[in-house]
Amino acid sequence: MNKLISVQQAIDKIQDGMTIMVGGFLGAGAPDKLLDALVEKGVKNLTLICNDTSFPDKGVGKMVVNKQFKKMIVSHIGTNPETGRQMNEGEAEVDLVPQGTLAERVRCGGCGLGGVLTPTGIGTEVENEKQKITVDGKEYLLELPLRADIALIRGNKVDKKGNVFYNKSSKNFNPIMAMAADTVIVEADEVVEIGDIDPNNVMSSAIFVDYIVGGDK
Amino acid sequence: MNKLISVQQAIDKIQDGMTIMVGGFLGAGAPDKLLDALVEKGVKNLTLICNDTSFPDKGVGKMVVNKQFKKMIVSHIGTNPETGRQMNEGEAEVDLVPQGTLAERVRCGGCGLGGVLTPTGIGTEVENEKQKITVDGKEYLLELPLRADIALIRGNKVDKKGNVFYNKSSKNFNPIMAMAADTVIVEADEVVEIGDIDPNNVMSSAIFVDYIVGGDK
Amino acid sequence: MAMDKKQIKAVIAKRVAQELNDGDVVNLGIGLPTLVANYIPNDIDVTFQSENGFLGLGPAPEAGKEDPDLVNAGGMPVTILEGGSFFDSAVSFGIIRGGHVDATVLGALQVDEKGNLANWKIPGKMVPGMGGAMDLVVGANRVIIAMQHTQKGNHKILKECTLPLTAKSQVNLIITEMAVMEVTDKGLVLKELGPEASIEDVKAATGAELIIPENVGKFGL
Amino acid sequence: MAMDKKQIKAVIAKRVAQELNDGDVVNLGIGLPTLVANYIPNDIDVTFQSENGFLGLGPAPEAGKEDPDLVNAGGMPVTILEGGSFFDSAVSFGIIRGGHVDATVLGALQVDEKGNLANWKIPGKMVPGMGGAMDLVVGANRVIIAMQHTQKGNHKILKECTLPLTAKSQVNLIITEMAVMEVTDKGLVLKELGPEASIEDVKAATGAELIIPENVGKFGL
Repeated sequence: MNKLISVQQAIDKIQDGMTIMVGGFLGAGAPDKLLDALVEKGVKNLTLICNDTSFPDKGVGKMVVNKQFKKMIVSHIGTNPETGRQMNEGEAEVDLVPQGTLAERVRCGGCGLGGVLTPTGIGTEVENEKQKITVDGKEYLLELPLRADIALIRGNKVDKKGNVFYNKSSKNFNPIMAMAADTVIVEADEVVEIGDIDPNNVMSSAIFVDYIVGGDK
Repeated sequence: MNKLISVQQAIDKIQDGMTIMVGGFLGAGAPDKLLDALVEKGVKNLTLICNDTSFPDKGVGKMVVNKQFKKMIVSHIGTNPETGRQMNEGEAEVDLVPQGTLAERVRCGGCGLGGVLTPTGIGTEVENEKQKITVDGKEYLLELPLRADIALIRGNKVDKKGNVFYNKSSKNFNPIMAMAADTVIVEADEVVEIGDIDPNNVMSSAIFVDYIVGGDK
Repeated sequence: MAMDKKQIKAVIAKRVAQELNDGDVVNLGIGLPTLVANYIPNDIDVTFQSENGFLGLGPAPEAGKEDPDLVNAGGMPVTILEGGSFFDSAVSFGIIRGGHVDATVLGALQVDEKGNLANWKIPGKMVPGMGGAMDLVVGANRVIIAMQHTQKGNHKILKECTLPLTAKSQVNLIITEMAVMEVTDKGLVLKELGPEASIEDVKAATGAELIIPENVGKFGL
Repeated sequence: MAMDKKQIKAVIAKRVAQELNDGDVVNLGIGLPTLVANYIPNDIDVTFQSENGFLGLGPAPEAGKEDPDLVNAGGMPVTILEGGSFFDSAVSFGIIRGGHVDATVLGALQVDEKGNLANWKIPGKMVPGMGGAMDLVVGANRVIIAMQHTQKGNHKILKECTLPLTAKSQVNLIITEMAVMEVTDKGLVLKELGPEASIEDVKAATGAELIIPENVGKFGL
């Protein structure tokens, strides 16, 4: 099963109206080539699940500027003023989620869990419309799973089977998103042979990865 | 801060009536030296949280034979007939938990979550006395966190700061238990210098580990 | 000429193997299901998951090459194939519960026409515990029960399980030495007969109604 | 002689640093809190967590040695110290929520005498989002607010926050250029005065009642 495809083949899979998860934290660890190609393609009405909306000139940030998202589920938009503008003017919906809660919701989506109870957000407007559950006298919010049609992630070394090694702090949301989408496309800094990554050092198993793009290095 | 202690110093920390988590899966990845010393010490009325009760002649299995547990929270006891005997004759309490649920409950304990919703156990006696929550039309069980006074785990390479690398399938419950106890003692196959484990390959961060035992290799 | 125990196991394992597809991720239970790995056709790539924490489960190592850090979910020494990977128990069951396992093959004490499964407890007698079975049965996309059709002449395939359940309505397919049966909304459908079984044999050995289509296939030794 | 902006930030960061203990795991927010790292005494070992996924946050790299895969939670190039480790966002917030972080130092738009904090949203005006702040404030064992005492002359320390909360009753200590204040069940206790502040100054600059003990210490530049 050959998982290697071109950038073009990869973005052909992304259609108007889909929900996409994108790895990266303020752009670090984000699949920039795929995102640039999505800007080029101009696909619209997407729902984004990502840590943040990056910077106006970078990755998902460019897609925001290009008005490709109808909804963004993120923890932070402060580095991209265009997101705030679209939100305030009602052009796009922004669902702000505490970062740890966002991570758990994505993890639930990938791990077959129906939700988690977190103390984060209790007593704030984050609790609006959510079920509160008391355990051992302490209040928690029930936070629900997130899944996507497609996850776009970035790996440092990816073997031809799809096993991924993430370098340093580029890991962030990538490993949990790799489990939480119907189709997972990894942009590789480097594509290596099967066996080149020690099984102890594989950070996302090949079974999660449907397609591999890249390997210019 | 010197975390290196002797086996004796380590087991001195374990007192009658405590709750202990023990890493390992049918003994693989278990801290055998510490467990043998606990058999020797004869500490009693412990509550065990572990994947299984191992074999009668191995690790926690020996402790079962030695009647050191008043309660065992485990997923499997089939390889240690003594556990079943103690359960059937009312000598010890055995709380059987599905393995994936056990992992999530330990993870909740270590990650500050109040619980998770799992589909596992719905329609079985595992659901007895548990809260059922329906999400998107599907029923889940609310499973609650587990924590311990002390976690005894085993690492392959442990640096003097406490960073742990687990080898192959010896990982199992060790990394999640390392986060879920008030005191964490790791038995190291090998103690290495700080910096000898690449930060990308650290599987449990040093901040979780209070004490390190071992390093005979 | 009746099959001996070894032949029975082989015939079941071989038939189960035919259910697996290229690219599948599969978790095999301890015991009989383990044998399925021996019958995977060479032209398909199946990845076996070991719920104690890895993908790419390979055969037992040569004598003397056992690694205590590399065992299967039964605690026995095994190997890992090229392209495999290790992970902790939380990730392992995230894989299982999250629908990343295409099929699981498990044994049963009892299984019924509603797809209920009982394989973890005989109250007051034998309580090994559920281990990972409850998660596997709920999480795997396809649940295949591989077992001998009867236990010392007693029915194991029933109208309704009497033993404590492992999971409710999760079984998709039952494969024994006598038959392949599919669990459907309408009940158990007899799909194929084993090498030495007639429809009447299967009916007699089954404690549930069987839906018998016009054409029932046959599988061999 | 009033302190300039740089001096104000330095005096706050320096005083916050004194709150940290040997062995502490600390998460510093973006902006002023980041400066705290510059004032840790040499004889104590403090590990800084970066919520984007590592422990052992070190100083910025030399020019030309930046690594795009190694940035802090503000997206700026940083280094990792020997003995550090990387992990994903789920583990990172497991660390934070799970009580493995001894202290977090954050800025505030408003903080009140009940320990409520508001630092993520000015409705209709500026909504950067909470990022990791809500988890940090709930999860860290000790929450220290480090900020200028007032904002363009307006009170930031209030009887009750008027902006949307980041968390309820989680703040333990407030450190400004004018004062160190502890949040207690009875209200805000003035513990120390800044280098150029009198009790009257602090009272005037604070929108909440202050409990003033007989002995109020002093901290320096």
